[in-house]
Amino acid sequence: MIEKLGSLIERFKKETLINKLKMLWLLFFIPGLTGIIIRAVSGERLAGYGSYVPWGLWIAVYFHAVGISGGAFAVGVIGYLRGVRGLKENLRTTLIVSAVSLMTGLLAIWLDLGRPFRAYKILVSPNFGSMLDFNAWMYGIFLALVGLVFYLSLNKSGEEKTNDRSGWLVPILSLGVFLSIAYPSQSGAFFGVVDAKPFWSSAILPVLFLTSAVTSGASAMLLVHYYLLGDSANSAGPDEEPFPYLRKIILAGIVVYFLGEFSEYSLALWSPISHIKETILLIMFGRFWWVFWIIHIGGALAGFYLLFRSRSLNRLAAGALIIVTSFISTRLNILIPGQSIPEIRGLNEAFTHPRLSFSYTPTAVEYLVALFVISFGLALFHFSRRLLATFIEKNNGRRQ
Amino acid sequence: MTKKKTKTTPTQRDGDTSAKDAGKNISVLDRKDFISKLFKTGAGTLATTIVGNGMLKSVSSLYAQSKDNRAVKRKFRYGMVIDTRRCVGCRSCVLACKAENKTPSGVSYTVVFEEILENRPNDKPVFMTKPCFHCEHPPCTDVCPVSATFKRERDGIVVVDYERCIGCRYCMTACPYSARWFDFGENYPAIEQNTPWAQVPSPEYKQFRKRKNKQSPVGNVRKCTFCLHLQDEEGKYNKEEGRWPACAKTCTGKAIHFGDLNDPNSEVTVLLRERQYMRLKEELGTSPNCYYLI
Amino acid sequence: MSLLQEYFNDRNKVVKNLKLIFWTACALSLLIGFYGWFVRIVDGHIKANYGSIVTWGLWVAGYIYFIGLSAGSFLVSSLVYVFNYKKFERIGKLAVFTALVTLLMALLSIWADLGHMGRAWHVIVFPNFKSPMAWMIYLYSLYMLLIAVEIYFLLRYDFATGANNSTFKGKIYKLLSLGSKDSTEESKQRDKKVVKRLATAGIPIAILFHGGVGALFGVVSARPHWHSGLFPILFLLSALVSGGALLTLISSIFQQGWSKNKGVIIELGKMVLALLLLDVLFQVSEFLVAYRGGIPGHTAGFDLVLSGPYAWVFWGWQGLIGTVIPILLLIFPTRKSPLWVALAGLLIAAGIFGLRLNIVIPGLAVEEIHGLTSAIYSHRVDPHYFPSISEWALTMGIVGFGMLLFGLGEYFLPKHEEKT
Amino acid sequence: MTKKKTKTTPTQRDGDMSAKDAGKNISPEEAYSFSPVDRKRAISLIGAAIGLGAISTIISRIVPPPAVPEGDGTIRNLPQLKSGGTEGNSDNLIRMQNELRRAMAKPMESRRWLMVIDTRKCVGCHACTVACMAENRLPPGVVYRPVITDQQGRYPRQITRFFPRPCMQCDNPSCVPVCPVRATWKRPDGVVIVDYDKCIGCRYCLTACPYGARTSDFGSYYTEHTPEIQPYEQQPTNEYNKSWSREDHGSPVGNARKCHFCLHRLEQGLLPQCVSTCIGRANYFGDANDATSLAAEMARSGNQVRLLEEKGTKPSVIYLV
Repeated sequence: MIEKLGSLIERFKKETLINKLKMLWLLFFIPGLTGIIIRAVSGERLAGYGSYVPWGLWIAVYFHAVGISGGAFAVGVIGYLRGVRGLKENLRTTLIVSAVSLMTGLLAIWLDLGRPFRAYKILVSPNFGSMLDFNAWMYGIFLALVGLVFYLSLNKSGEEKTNDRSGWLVPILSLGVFLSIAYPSQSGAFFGVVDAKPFWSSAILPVLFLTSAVTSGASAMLLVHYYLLGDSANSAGPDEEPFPYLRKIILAGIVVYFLGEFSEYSLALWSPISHIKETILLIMFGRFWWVFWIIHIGGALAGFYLLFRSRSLNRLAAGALIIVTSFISTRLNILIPGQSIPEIRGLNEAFTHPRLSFSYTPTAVEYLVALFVISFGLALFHFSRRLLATFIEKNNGRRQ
Repeated sequence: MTKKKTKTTPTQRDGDTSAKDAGKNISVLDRKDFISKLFKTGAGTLATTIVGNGMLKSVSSLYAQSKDNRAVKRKFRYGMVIDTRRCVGCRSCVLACKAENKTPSGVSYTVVFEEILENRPNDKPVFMTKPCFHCEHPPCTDVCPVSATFKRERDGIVVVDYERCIGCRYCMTACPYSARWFDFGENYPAIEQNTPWAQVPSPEYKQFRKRKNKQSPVGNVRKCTFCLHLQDEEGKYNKEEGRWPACAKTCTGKAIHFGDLNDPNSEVTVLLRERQYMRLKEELGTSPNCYYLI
Repeated sequence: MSLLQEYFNDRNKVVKNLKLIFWTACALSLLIGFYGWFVRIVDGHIKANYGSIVTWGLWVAGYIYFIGLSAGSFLVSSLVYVFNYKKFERIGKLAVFTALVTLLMALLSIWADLGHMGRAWHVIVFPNFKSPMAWMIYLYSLYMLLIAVEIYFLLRYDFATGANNSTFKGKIYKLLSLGSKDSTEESKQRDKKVVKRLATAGIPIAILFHGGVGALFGVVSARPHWHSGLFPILFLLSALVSGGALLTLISSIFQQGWSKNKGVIIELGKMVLALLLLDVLFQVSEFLVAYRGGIPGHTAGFDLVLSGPYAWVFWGWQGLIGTVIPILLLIFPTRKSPLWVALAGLLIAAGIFGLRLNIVIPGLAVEEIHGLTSAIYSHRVDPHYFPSISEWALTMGIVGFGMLLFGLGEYFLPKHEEKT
Repeated sequence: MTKKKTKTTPTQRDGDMSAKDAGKNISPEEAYSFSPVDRKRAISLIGAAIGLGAISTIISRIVPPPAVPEGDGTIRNLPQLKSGGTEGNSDNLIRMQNELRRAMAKPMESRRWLMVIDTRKCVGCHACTVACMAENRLPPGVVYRPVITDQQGRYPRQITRFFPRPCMQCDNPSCVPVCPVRATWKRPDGVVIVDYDKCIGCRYCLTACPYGARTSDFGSYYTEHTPEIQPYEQQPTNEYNKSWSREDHGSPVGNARKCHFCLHRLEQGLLPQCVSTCIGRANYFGDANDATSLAAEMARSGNQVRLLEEKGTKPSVIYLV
C-alpha cells in the first residue's frame, strides 16, 4: 500500500508542471461539483448562515476574488505603463487574470443570492444610493472596459506592434487603473457605511480593503507569471522581472496592511471605552482564534519571510501562494466578527432557532461550493488563455 | 510653602483630619502631604527638586503609597438615584454645590438641563440634574498621563489629585458626560474684592484650600466628589448629622437620592428595585453609578 | 510684468529679499509673542478663550501641527540617510535641523497649554502607561534625544574642522563639538555609519509617536468625531505632507537658497503632490463614510466642519489655500519653477494648520449631552470657540522663536558642502 | 503564439526587446512615458468617471422612490364588525379599532402608524410572537416579533422587563438606502415594506438593520423531516394583500422578510395581530397624526424610551417603562 503510494508520488513528480496542476485542480473540482449540485437542489437550506449573520464564507470569497481582480489589474497595468519587463509583453494576460477573478467573485455572490435568477434586476432597476448596486455597475463598466482594452490591444497585435501605445489605449488603461483602485476601496465602503455594525462603521475599512486587494492581486500576478514560465521556472532566477517588481509591491502591501490593522486594533483595545473592543477580542480569542493567529498572522509572516529572502523562484511562488490564500482571512475577519455581536442585548435568546444565532460556522456545502468557485476560476483562466492563443494566431494569420 | 498657610486658618478641623488621615492612610490627602513635604525639602525651587536625591526617594515611596491606597478593599459603592418626575428645575442643587465646594465662576460640578418633550410643548419639561456619574469604568482616569485622577477603591468615588494634575485637560475630552471642569482662575467679584467670603477655604478633599492666584486648584481639572469631605473616617456619610452631599441635602423636591448601592436596604437600592430607571449613554459601557428614575 | 520678470531673473536679489522678509517677520512675531507669553505667565489661562466644552484650543492644534512638521521632515531626512536617496542629499542636514526646531516649537506650544506649567515634569516621573499621552511623551523625549545626537554626528566633522578658527564662530564650533577634534576622513565615515543607525532607529519612533498623537485623539470614544481607526494613519500622512511642504519652503530660503536647491525643491514638490492627493483621498473617505452612515453623533462634528460658524477654515483655509491652489500650482507648468513650488509649499504648510484646527475643535465643540450648554450660563460653557488675542500672540511667538532658531542656525551652523 | 517564444529564456527575451526598440528608434523612456495627449485624455476620462458616479449617486438620493404599488389612498368604507360593541370605552382594543377605521378613511399620506408598547404591562407570554407567526405563516428561522427578556441587576435586586421587538418602522430607516434594487421602501404612512417580487435576496438590508428586525426566508418547513410536510405549512401567506405560494421555491422563499404592521389586516380595518392578541393589553396602535388616538396619547407620556436612539434611526415604536 505504502509502496504503491510512493510510486504514485514518484510518477506525480515526473509529470510536467501543467499536468501536476491539472491533477491538483481535480482535487478542487470533484468535491466542488458535488457541492454545486447540492446547492442547486436544496437551495440555501444547507448553508450555515442565518438571519443574524446573513453573510458567510461565500461573501468572503467574493470580496477576496474582487480584490484580486482590482489589485491584479492595477499592479499589472501600472507595470505595463511603466514598462516593467514581463508585464509589458503580457498586457492581455493581466486583463485575463483580472476579468477571470472578477467573474469568479461574481459567481460566488451570485450563488449567495436568495433568488439568483433575479440578479439582472440590479441592472434593470438600479438604486445608485446603495453601495451594492453602485459596485455592481462598476463591475459591469470595468468588464466592458477590459473588453475594450482587449480589443484595442488586439488591433496592435503582432510582434512588432507590441509596444505601440498610440491612440486611446493608454488613456483608457489609466481610467481602468482608477476604477480598479476605486472598487476594492468601495468594497470597504460597502461595509463602512453600515452603522448597525459598529465594527464596520469605520473610515479605515476602505483603506484596509484596498491594501489587501493590491497585496493579493500582486501575489496572484506573481503566481501567474510563474505559471507562464512553465517548466523553465527552475532555470529562471528570482531577479528576473517582473518578479522583483511584484515582490516589492507584495512586501509593501503586507507592511501597510498590518500597519493599518495595528492602528485599528490598538486604538480599540487602548481606548477605555470602545464599541468594537468586544469584536476584536472575539477575533483574537474567540472561537475562530486560529483564523487570526495562524492563518492571518502566521500566513503573512511565512509569506513575508519567503518573499523577503527570495532565494529562488520556487520559494517566491510559494510565498505568493501563501499570501494569496491566507489573505482571505482579512475578509473573513472583517465580515463574520462584525456581524457576530448583537446590538440589542437579549436578542439571541428572544427566539431560538439555528438561523437566529450570532455564531456562524460554515457548513460542508459552503466549503464545497467555495471549492467549486475556486476551481471554476482556475479553469476559466486556463481556457481563456488557450482560447486567446488560438484567436491571436488566427487573427495574425489573416492580417499578415 | 503656601499649603502650610492654608492649613493654619481653619486650625481645629484641619489639624484633626490631617492627623487622622496620616494615621489611617486614606484619601488623596497623603499624597498631597508628601508632595508638599517634598517641595519643602527640595529647597523651594523646581530644578533642585528634580535633581535632588531625596526627591527620587520620596517619589518612589509616594508611588508605592498611592498603590497601597488603591489596594484597599472595596467597601461602598456610592451612587445617586435622581427622580426626574420629582425634579422641578429649581437649581438649588447647583447653588448648594457652589456654596459647599466654593467653586469659582465657570466651574459647576452639577448642572440642571431641561429637555422639552416632543409632542407636549405645554407640559413640564424633563429636568435632569447631572453630577459626575462616578462610572464603574471611568474613561477619564485611563487617559490621564500622570495618574492624577483615579477611582478610589474603597468607595468608588473618582477623584483628582490637585497636586499631581498638570492641567492637560485630556480627561475632559475623554468624559462622555462633560462632568469635568477646568479652573481657569476666574473669580466671582466677592473674591476679587476680598470680601470675608474670600477667606473661607473650600473643604474639598478635606484639604481646605484658600483660593489664591495660580495655586491649585487653579489650572487644574475639577469635578464632583460626592462631597467626600463629609465622610467620617470609615468613609460613611450620615444624613441626620448633615454629612450628606450638598445637592441631595438641599433638593427642594426630594428628587436626589444618595446612598450605598451595595447596601440592599439603602434608599437608593430600594428605589432601583421598585422603580424604572435608565442611565445616560449606557451603550458606551461606562456603567454610571447615577440612575434616573422615569 | 516685464519688471517682475526681471526682478525674478535676478536670483541673488530675490534670495536677499526673501531673507529680509524672513528676518522682519521673525522680529515682528517675536515681539507679538512676548506679549502672548507675558499674558500667559501673568494671568494664567484667564485670557484664553477655550472652556470646559472646547477644552483644547489653538495651542493644542499648534502642538499637533508642529509635531507633525517635525515627524514629516524627519522622515524626509531618513530618505537620505537610510534609503540613500541621493536627490535629497543636499537638504538632509537641513531636514534634521528642521525636525529639531519644529519639535521644540511643539513642546513650547503644549507646555503653554498645561494648566500648571511648573508640573510638566510629572509626566516623566508619574507616568500612567494606560494613557496614550504618557506613551507619546516618552516617545518624543526619546525622539528629541535621538535627533540631537544625530545632528551632532552630522555636523561633528564640520565642528571639529572649524574649531581651529579663532573667530567667534570658531569658538562656538569648539563648544558645539563637545571637545571632539578628530577631523580625519575615517572619523567622517564612522559618523556616517552612526547617523545611518540613528536614522534607522528614528523611523519607527517617528512613525510611532506621531501615530501615537493620532491615537491620543482616536482612543477617545466619548468624541465620535475622533474615534476612528483611521486617525493615526491620517495624522502620519498629514505629517508627511506638511513636513515635505515646509522643506520646499525652507530649502528655498536657507543654505544656498532656491537657485542652488532647484532640483531638490522640484523633486520635493512632486512627492508632496502625491502625498497631498492621498491625504485628500483619506479625508474624502472619512467624510463619505460618516455621511453615508449618518449616525447623528458621528456627523455632528463633520457638520460643524462643513457648515459651522468656522466653515471658512475648511473651505477657505484648508480647502482653497491649502489644497486646491497648491495642487494647481504643482500640476501646471509652474511645477517646474522652484519659486512657485516653494509658494505651494508655504500654502500647504499653512493649510495643514487649518486641518489640525478642524480636527481638534469640531471634535470638541459638539455638546456631549443635548442641552448642556443652555443649562449653565458661562462663557466657559460655550461650544463656540475663537482663539483670543493672547492665544494668537503666543502662537505667533512660538513661530517667531522657530524662525529665530532657523536664522541663527543658518548663520552659525555649517552648510552643506558641495562635493568637488 | 508570441508569448511562448519570448518566454523561452530570459536572455533571449531581453535581446528581443532591445532589438525591437532599436528598430523603431524609440528609447525605452520614451516608449513608457505618458505623452501630453495621453495625459489629457486620461485626466478627462477619469474626471468624467468621477462626475458620472457623483451625479448618479446624487440623483438616486434626490429622486423620490417609485410610486407605491398598493393602497389607493382614497376614502373607503370598511365593513362594520358584527360581533362585540363598537361604542364606548368598553376596551382599549375597541377604541383603537374605531380609531383605526377613522384613520383608514383618510388618504395614506395623512396618517402615520405608531406602536406604543408598555413594558410594565408585558408579562412575557410570547403570545404576540406566536400570533404573528400564525397570521403571516412564518417558516422556521423567520420571526417578525420576538420578545426580548431584559434582566437588570442580580438577585435579589433584579428587574426583569420584556421588550417585544417588532420592526421599528424607523423614520430614517438604515435598511432602505442599501437595497440595490429598490425592493424596500418606506410608505407614506410610515410602514417599511419589502416587495417580494423585486427582492433578490442579497441580505444587505439584514446587515444594515441595527435591531435585527429583518430575517431571511431559507425555504425550510417545521415538518420537514417528518414523513410528510403538513399542508398547513404550505398554505400561501397573505402579506401585502396578495397570496404568496411557497411551492416551487416561490417568493417569499429566498427573500428578506419583516414585520409590516399587518398591512393586510389594516386594509380590512383590523388591528395588527400582535395588538389584538396581547393578553396584557400592553400594545397600543394607532395614527400618530390623530392627536386624540389612544396610541398618540400614550406616546406623550414622559417615561418613554426608544431602542438604539443614538443611531439616528428615529423609530416609530415607543416603549413605556
